[in-house]
Amino acid sequence: MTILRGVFPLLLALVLPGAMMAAGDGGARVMAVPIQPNVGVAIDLTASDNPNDAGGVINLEWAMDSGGVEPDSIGVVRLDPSGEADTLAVLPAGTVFYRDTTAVNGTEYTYKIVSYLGGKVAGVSETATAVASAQWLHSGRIGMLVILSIMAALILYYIETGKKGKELYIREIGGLAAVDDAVGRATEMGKPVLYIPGIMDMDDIQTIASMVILGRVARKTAEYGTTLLVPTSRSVVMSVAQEVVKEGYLQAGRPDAYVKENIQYLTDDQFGYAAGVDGIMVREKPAAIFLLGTFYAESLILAETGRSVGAIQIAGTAMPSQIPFFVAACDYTLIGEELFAASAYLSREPKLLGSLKGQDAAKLFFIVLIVLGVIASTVGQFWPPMATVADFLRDLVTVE
Amino acid sequence: MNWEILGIWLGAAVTLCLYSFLYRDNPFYKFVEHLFVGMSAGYWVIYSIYNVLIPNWWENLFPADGGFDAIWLVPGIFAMFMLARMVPKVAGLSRLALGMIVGTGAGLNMVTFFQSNALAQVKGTMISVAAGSVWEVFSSLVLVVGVVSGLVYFFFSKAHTGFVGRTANMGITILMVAFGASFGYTIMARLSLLIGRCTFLIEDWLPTIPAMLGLGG
Amino acid sequence: MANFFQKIGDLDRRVIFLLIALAVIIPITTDLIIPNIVGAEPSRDMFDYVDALPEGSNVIVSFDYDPSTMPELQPMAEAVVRHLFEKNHKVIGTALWPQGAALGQHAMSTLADSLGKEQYVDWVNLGYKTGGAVMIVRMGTSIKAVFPADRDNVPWEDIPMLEGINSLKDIQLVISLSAGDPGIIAWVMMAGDRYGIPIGGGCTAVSAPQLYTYLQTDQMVGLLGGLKGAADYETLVGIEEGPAVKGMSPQSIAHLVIMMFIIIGNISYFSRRKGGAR
Amino acid sequence: MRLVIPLAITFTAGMIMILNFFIPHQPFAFLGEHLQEWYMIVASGAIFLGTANLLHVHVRKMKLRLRNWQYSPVTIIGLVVMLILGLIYGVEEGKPFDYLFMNMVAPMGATMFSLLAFFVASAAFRAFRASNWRATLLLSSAFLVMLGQVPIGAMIWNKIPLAKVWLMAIPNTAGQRAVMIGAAMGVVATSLRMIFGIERSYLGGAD
Repeated sequence: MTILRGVFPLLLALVLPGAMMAAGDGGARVMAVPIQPNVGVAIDLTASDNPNDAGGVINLEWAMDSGGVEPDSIGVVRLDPSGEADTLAVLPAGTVFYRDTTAVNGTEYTYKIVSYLGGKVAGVSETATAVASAQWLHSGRIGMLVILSIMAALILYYIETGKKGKELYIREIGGLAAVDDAVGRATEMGKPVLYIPGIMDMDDIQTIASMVILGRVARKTAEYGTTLLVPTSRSVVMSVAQEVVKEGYLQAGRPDAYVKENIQYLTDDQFGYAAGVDGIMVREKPAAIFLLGTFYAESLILAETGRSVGAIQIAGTAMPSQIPFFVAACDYTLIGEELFAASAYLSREPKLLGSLKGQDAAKLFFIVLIVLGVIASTVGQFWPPMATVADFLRDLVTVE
Repeated sequence: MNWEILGIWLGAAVTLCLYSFLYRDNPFYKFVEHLFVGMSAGYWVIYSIYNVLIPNWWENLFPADGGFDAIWLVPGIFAMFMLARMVPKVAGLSRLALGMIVGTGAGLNMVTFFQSNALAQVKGTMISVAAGSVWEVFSSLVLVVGVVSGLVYFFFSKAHTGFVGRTANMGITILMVAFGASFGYTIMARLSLLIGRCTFLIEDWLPTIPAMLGLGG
Repeated sequence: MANFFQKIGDLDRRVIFLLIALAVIIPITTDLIIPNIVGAEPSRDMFDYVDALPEGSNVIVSFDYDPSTMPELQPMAEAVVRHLFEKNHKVIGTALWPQGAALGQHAMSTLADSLGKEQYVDWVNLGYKTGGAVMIVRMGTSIKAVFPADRDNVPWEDIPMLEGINSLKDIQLVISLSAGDPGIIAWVMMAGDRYGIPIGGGCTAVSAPQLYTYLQTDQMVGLLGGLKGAADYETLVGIEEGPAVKGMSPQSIAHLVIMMFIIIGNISYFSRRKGGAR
Repeated sequence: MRLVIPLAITFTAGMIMILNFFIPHQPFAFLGEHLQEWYMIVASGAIFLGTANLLHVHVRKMKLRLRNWQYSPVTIIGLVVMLILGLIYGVEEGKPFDYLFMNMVAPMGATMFSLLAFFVASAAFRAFRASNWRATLLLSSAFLVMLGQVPIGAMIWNKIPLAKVWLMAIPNTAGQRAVMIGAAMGVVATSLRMIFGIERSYLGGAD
C-alpha cells in the first residue's frame, strides 16, 4: 500500500500524460480512457461532500461498466489542486463506493477510478470533483429538533407555573403510596430495608431517578429509625448513594444514625452482583425491598429471592423487557414513566409536579401526532393528497 | 496436571455450589457467592485498566508516536476528583466529577431516548387502519388504540375518571396482555440457559469422573 | 380432596425447582425425543411457499449470522437448504455477516455431498460482502456488480447456474437466516419493498416478535422463529431426529411442567375461594 | 454556593451532548465525541473507589467479627488474586487471568443467569392466578404464548401458534411502545431537570 502510494503518481504520470494535463488545463472533462481495449472501467463517477458532518469526508460512487474484462482490482486516485496525484486505496473489483476521510475542508479535489489488470493500469474513468465542508445543522434531525424544543419548552413552562405556586393535581400511584407502609412494616418487624438502585451507572437517567427516590426513602428510614442497606453495582452510584442517604439522615435530624458501611459496592459484574444481593437478602431478611432503576435479566433473580424471604417489594423500571417479571414477582411495580414521576409524587414539590404536567402535555402532543398520522395514512389510501400529509408527518419524526 | 480437566472441575464445582442456593442458603453457596463477588470485582478492575484506561486514556495522553496530548489531562483530573472522595478533606471535589458524569449522561440519554424510544415508535404507529383483510384492519386498530390508550394510562395530572379513566383502563388492559405475552415468550430463552448448564455438567464434566477416579486409584 | 387443592397453592417452590431440573435433565440423558407438531404457523407458511415454487427456481439463501447464534440458526440453515435441494431449486448463498459465509458453505457443501448436488450447477456460495442494505439495493440492478466472483474467486461468467441471472428480479425467493442487523429487515425493506421479491427467513427467538409484524403486513412469506421454528422445518422436511427437534424436547417438557403448575395454582386458588379460606 | 460549579459543569456537559447531536460542525463534534470518552474514563477510574470500599467493608467485618465474617477473606482473596494475575500476566488468552475467568467467573455468571429458568417457573406458579380480570388477562396471554411455543399447542388446536404470533406482534408491540414513549417523556423531563439544576439532590446536601 505504502509502496503503491509512492510509485503511483509516477506510474500515472507515465501512462496518463493527457489526463494530468487536462486536469491542469482547467477542469475539462476527461473521457474514460480504456488503455487496454477490453477492460471494464468505472462509469458515472460522482464525488460529493458527505452530508451532516464536521467535514473532511467526500463520498465517491460509481458503477462498473459490465462490458469487457473484469479488472483484478481498482484504485481510487485523488488529485489535489496543485495536480499532485495520490492513490487513496486499492479495492477489490466490484466495489462501487469509497469514502475519502482524509479530505481537507474547502479544498477542491478531483477523483478518478483506475482499473488494474495484471498489476498494470488498464483503464481510467472520467473524473469528478468535490469540496468537503462542515454543516451547522444536521438536515436529517431538524424534525426532531423542532419536536424536542416544543417538548422541552412545555416541560420548562409547567415547571415555572409550578414554582409560582399554582395548585397541581397528581393521580394516585399505587407503588409510591405504599412506600410509607413498607418502611413502617420493616420498623415494626425490626428488620432492615433493602434498596437496590439497578445495575447501571450514574449516567443512566433511571439510576439518577432512583437516587432521587433513595433520598426520600432514606429520610423515612431515618425518621423511623430503621436500617437501610444499599448494595450497588457501580462505584459512582455508591458514592452518590452515600451522599444522598447521609443527606436524608441529616434532614431527618438523625445524622448519628447514618452508617456509611451500609451503602456498599459489590461488583460491576451483573450476575456477581445478583449473587451478592441474593446473599444479603437471605441473611439480612429485609422486610421491605425497593428495586428501582435499570434492570436487565437479574430482575427476576432478585425479585424472586426477595419474595422468598417474605419482604414487601416495590419495583420500578423503564426497561420494557423486565417489567413483566416485576409485575409477576413484586407487590407493587412502577411501570416505565411512573418511575420518573416518583420524586414528584413523594416530595409534592410544586416545580416537580409542574414537570409532570409538562410530561403529560408532551404525551398529549404525541397522541395527537399519532392520531393525525393514522388518519392521514388511512385516508391517503383512497385520496392521494392525504398520503402526502402522512409522508410529511412520518418525515417529521424520522431521524437520521 | 491436566489444566483442561481441572478447569472443567472448577466450573462444575462453582456451578453446583451456586445451584445449592435453590434448596436453601448454605456454606457452599456463601463461599462461592463471596468468591464470585471478589473475583468478578477484580475482573472488572483489570478489564477497566486494559480496555479503557490504557487504550482510551493513557495511549491518548502519550501517543505511540511520542509526545504528549495535554487535553487528555482533563479526564485524568476529573477521575482524580472522583477518587478524592477517599480523602475526607477534599471529598467535595468529587461533586465536580459527578456533575460531569450526570450532565453527559443526561444530555446523551435525552437525545437517544427521544430518538429511538419516542420518535421511532411514534413513526411505527402511524399506519393505515384500512389496509388488507378484516383481520389486518382489526389488528392495526388494536395496535393504534393500544399505544394511544397506553399513553393515556401514564397521564399523571388528570384523574382517571370518565373518558380519560375508561381509556386509561383500556391502556392498562393492553399492557397486561403485553406483559403476559412477553413473560410467556421469554421462558424458552431462560430454559435454554439451564439446558446449557446441564449439558455442561452431563456431557463435559460427568465423563471426566472415571478418568479422575482412574488417576486417583 | 378439596383440602389437598387448597393446600397445594402454598406448595414449597423447591418442588417446582426439582421438577424443572428433572424436566431438563431427563431428556438430555436419555435422548428422549418429543414428536414435534406443526400448526398453522409462519414456519408452515414458509415451508409451503418453498414447496410450491416451480422446480428449478433461483433462491438466495443469505447466511446473516455468526457462530454465537448457531444453536438456533444452523439447524434452520440445514433444513432449508435440504428442502431446496430436494425440490431441485438452485441455491445461491450470500452473507451479510462476515462469518456467515463459512457457516453457509458448511451447510451447503455437506448437504450437497449427501444429496448428490453439484457446486456451480445446483448451488454456489457468493460469500460475504459488506454494506448490508446498500448492497441489496445494488443487487436490485445487478447482482454481478456486487459479486463479480464467488467465495472461492471463481468469476461469475464461469459459473453455469448463474447464466441468465442479472438482478434480483431473476430471483424467485430470498431466505435470510438472520441474527440481527443487517439481516431480514434489510432484505424486507430493500429486496422486498423496493423490488417486490418474496422474502422468507429465520431468526433467533429474541428477535422474532419484532419480525412478526412483517408477517401481519404480508411483507414476508413466512418466518422460522428460534429453536421451535427450526424444529418445525426439520419436521416438515422429514428430518426425524434433527438437532432442533432434539433440543426442543427438554423445552416441551419444561413448558408443560410450568403450565401444569399454573393450572394447579388456579385450581387451588378457586377451591380456596369456594371454601371461603381466602 | 458550593454547588454552583458542579451545576455549571452539569449544564455545560449536558448542553454539549444535546447540541452535538444536532450540530455536526466543530467544535461540537469534537467536544461531543471527547466528552463521551472522557465520561467513560472517569467512570472506569472510579472503579478503584468501589474496590477500596469492598476491601474496607470486608476488613471491617473481619475486625468486628460481624455475622459471616469467616467468608470475608474469600472475597478479598478472590479480588486480590484476579488483580495480581491480571497485572502480572496480562489478559491474553491462555494466561492465568483468562483461565480463571473462563473456568470460574464465566461459569458462575452463566449459572446465576440460568437460575432464571427456575424462577420463571416459581413466579408463574405464584403470580398467575385469576384473582381479578387484569390478572386473568396476564395469565391467559402468558399461557397462550407458552402453548404456542411448544408442540402441544398445535396438538390442541393448530391455530394456537398463530395466536402466539398475533399476541407478540400486536398487543405486545402496542404495550411496549406505550411504555417506551411514556418512559422517553420521563427521561426528557428528568434530564432537563438535571441539566437546568432543578433537581440536585444527587449532589448531596449543601445549598
